[in-house]
This record gives sequence, C-alpha cells and structure tokens, in this order.
Amino acid sequence: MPQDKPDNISGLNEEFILHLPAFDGPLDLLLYLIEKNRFTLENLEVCPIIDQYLEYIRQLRSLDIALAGEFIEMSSYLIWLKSCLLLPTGNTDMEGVGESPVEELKQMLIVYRAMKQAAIDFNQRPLLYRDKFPRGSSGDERILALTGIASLMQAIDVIKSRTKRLVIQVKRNKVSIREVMGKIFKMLGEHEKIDLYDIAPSRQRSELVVAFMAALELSKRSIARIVQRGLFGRIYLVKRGDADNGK
Amino acid sequence: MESKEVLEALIFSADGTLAFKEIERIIPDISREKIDELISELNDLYLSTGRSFRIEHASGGYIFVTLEHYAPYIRAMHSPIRLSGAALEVLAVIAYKGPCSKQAIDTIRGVDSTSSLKNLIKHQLINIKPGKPMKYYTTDHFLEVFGLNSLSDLPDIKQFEEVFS
Amino acid sequence: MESKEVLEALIFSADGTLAFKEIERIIPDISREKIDELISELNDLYLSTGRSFRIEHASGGYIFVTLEHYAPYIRAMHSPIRLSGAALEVLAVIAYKGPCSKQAIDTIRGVDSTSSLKNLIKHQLINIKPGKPMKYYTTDHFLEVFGLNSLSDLPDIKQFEEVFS
Repeated sequence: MPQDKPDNISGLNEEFILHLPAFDGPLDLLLYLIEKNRFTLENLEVCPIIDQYLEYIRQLRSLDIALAGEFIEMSSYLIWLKSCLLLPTGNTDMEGVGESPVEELKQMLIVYRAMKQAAIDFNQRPLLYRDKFPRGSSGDERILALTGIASLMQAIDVIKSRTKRLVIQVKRNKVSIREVMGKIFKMLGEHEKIDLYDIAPSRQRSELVVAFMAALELSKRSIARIVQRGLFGRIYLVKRGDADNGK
Repeated sequence: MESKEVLEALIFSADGTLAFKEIERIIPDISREKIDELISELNDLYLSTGRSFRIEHASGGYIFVTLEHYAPYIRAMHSPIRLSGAALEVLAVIAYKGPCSKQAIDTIRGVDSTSSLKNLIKHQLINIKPGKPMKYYTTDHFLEVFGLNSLSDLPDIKQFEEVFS
Repeated sequence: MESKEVLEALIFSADGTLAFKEIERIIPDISREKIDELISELNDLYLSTGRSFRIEHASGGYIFVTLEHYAPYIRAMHSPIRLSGAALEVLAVIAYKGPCSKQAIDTIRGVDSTSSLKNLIKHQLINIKPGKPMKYYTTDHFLEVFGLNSLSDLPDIKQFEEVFS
C-alpha cells in the first residue's frame, strides 16, 4: 500500500493535487479520493475523479498499459453510475438495499477497504525473515518445504525463462557470394571502377563481408582488381581487360 | 526435568516449525499442556538470562526464532522477505476469502493480480488447487511467516469493514 | 554487553558455520580475541543453565550444535521434504512430460540433472522404468505429497498464463 499519500487534500472546493503517489488500482485511488474529500457516494462528484484518473493514467501510461486500462474501465463505470443517479426513475428509492448501483459500488469499496486494512494488519505483524529469523535460516538460497503444484509450476516457469535466455537467434544469410559476384560483374560492365560500399548499400556487417568475399573471388578469377589507397582507405574494384570467363 | 531439554534440543534442530504431533511421537506420554508448560519455562529462562531468541507457537507447532531487536544485524547477512503493498492485498484476499480464483481476487481489488500471485508463489506463501478455474489458498508457510497457528487466528474481517457514511 | 547477544543471534540464525569475516563485517571493531571471549562466556552460561546446545569453533568460524546426548531424539525426527530449485525443476519436467529419459530432461532444462535425479529417487518421488534408455516417472508418493489424485489433475500449460505470463 502506498505509504506516502499526501494528507493535504482537504476539501472538494480546493484543487486536487496532481502529484499523486502510487496506487494499486482504480479502487485504491477512488477510496483515497472519497476519504480525503469526504464525498458520500450519493453525491459523488464524478468529473473531478475522472480528471484524477486521467491525470494518473497520463503519469503511468508509458509504464503500465494494463493498469491504465483498469482506470479507464473504472471511469466508464463511474460515468454510468452517475448517469443512473441523474436519470429520473419515477421511483425515489434508488438507495434500496442491494439493488441500486450506488449500493453495489459501496459494497465493492467496503470489501476492498477491508482487504486493504487486513493487508496493513499483515504488514504490521512481526514477519519471519524480516523481523525475526528462524534458526539456521540465513543461507543464500532458502530451500523451502514442498508446497504443492504451485512450486512445480514455478519450477517450469524458471526453466522457461532460463532456456529463453539461452536461445541464440541465427538469421539465415540470404545473400550468396555467387549472386553478389554476378551483381558486381554487371556493374563493372557499366562502370570502370566501383566502390565496395556501393555493393553493400545497407552497410550491414554481413552484407559487407559477402561483398568483400565476392570481390576477392573476382580478383582471384582475374575479372577485377582490388585497389586501396592507404591504410583504412576506401576499397575500389577496377575492371580488368580480360573479363570473359566470369559468370 | 529431562524432557524440557529434549524438547529444546528437538525444536532447536528442527527444520522450521516442529509440529506437536512430531513432539508427541518422539517424547511418548507427553501432553499438550505439559509441552506448553515446558515451553514457557524455557522462554522464561531465556528472558531472565538475556538470550537473543525465543520459542514461538506457530502453524501447529513450535519454532525457534530470534528477537526482533536483532533483526537489523541479521538482515545484513541475508536478504529479508519483501512483499509489495499489492502482494499483501492479494495475500489478504486469499487468506480471508480463499480458496478463490484469480478472477475473484481481481474483482475485489479492481485490478489485475498476476504479478503479485507470481511473487506470492515464489515465496511459497500461497499454493494452487488444481481445477478450472484454479484456486489459490494460503500455505502452512504463510502461517509460519505471519506467526499464526491457523487462519482462524486472523482478526475478524468485520472489524475492518466500516460502513461509509 | 550488547555485542554478546548480537553475536549469539547471528550464529543462531546462520545457516551452518558463521565465518569470522562475516562477524567482523557486521560487528565493526570486534577483535578475534574478543569474539573468542564472548563465545566462551555464552557457552559457560549455556552450561550453567543446563542448555542442550553449545557454540563450537569450526572451520574459520562458529556454529551452534546440540549436545551429543540428545542425538538419538533428534535422529528420530522426520524432517519435511525440502528440495532445491534444481530438483523441483527435474520433478516438474518428469511430472509433465511423463516417463522420460535423462537426456530428454537435460535437453529441456539446458543443464545436467544427475544429482537431482538421485535426490528425487532417494525421496521416492520418482522411479526408474528399465529399458534403453532408462526412463523416469513420478510415483504414487509424489501424488500424495503434492495432493493430487492423478497426473491429469496438473494444470495445463494454458492455465499457466494466469500467473506466469
């Protein structure tokens, strides 16, 4: 639960504070806004609450899309709830036990708040491995007693995440040296001299390697000459006169 | 009284909580009352001689644990248990409403509980009952960690249910 | 003397021998002589109050042990089955993939499973089906320990996504 909620939201007429701490979900934030603003559910101000939801989503959008979805779902629920309250029903006891939407939300909040309180109670107990330690417990890996199929499922998850990391992605090289040799040969028909980089326009390492291999092969077959002026200088391919036996 | 020291040695060398049944099996003709009496005598002795540990009653048995005062020093030796607020909420729902499905937990909290469930399973605080849907319930280790003998030791949830004005 | 009790709590909660270095890291400015002195004070106190345990000096540190006199009782104790993470992984693979060879298990896990298989056989959680290659399968005792009626009770892989997505 958020330990650091601001206490300075005093009333409905004052501006809502935009800097909100972490909330565990829309019910958590709704509960907080209701308690801090002393709303009653019957005269719930839906608009400022939804503004707060949207502001909160804006803050976490980049972090947690799923959580943002929960806030939007709750917002639409609140709008629906408010519209139920505003529409004339012909019969005035909208607050009838169990049936009314307000009563439903109230029940939801009561149950949620009780669980939140229970969680606070849990956290205030002296915890084993936090506040007190059993004898002989401080090893690096806590080896626990078997706890049914949950521990089996967890073990499978561990295998999955480990083997996932071990997968090496091998991309098939689609460029063959022979093809590139053909391409260079064709280019040399049009130009006397070509830059090695022009053969590998994407400048990807694999493409450059293939281009270089093809150039070496063409040089070996006396179709082209490889020329480089100076260390690390550009590499050029120059057509040789006797280029008849290439592919 | 010899069995007091036998009891102490057993709980001392037990792997986690030593169950009543196990004590009764090893020390024949010992009653539950007698066990409780000997444990309080031991704890009184630890208190009067300033020892850093006590024997606690949890999860249907007894366990030797260090006093809270020494936790900061021990924490420097190994990583303590860490549970987020969300995980504690999920744990509370399962402890009070369990066994229950993930959907039931998500409905009560108004938010998805996947990562909290995973974390609670990792800490072996909850287990899964197979079926469709699967249901979650708290383990004996949960009782041990939270110093409870059984789920009925938990405070009545009604005391947390204040009605909105 | 506060550090005497801190020292006691540290050795008490340590898993096995607590190294001198570790003590010196947690209790700053304590000398080896001082540690030895405090340990003998603690042991004198355990002796005079008739405790069933002592602190012993062992390979580069200190360890809590129960007196030999209590060994027959301690040996009679049944410890709960505890498995390492690796053993649990092997068990999970065998439970889900049915009778399978060691090679199949190693391939799935990406690491060698020899010692885990031995440990699981020792705990009677798995058994060997003779043949070439030998195959491993889970026992009825496994079902009992994990609270299953049959292997078909195991949640299917789709249900995993509920928690492990």
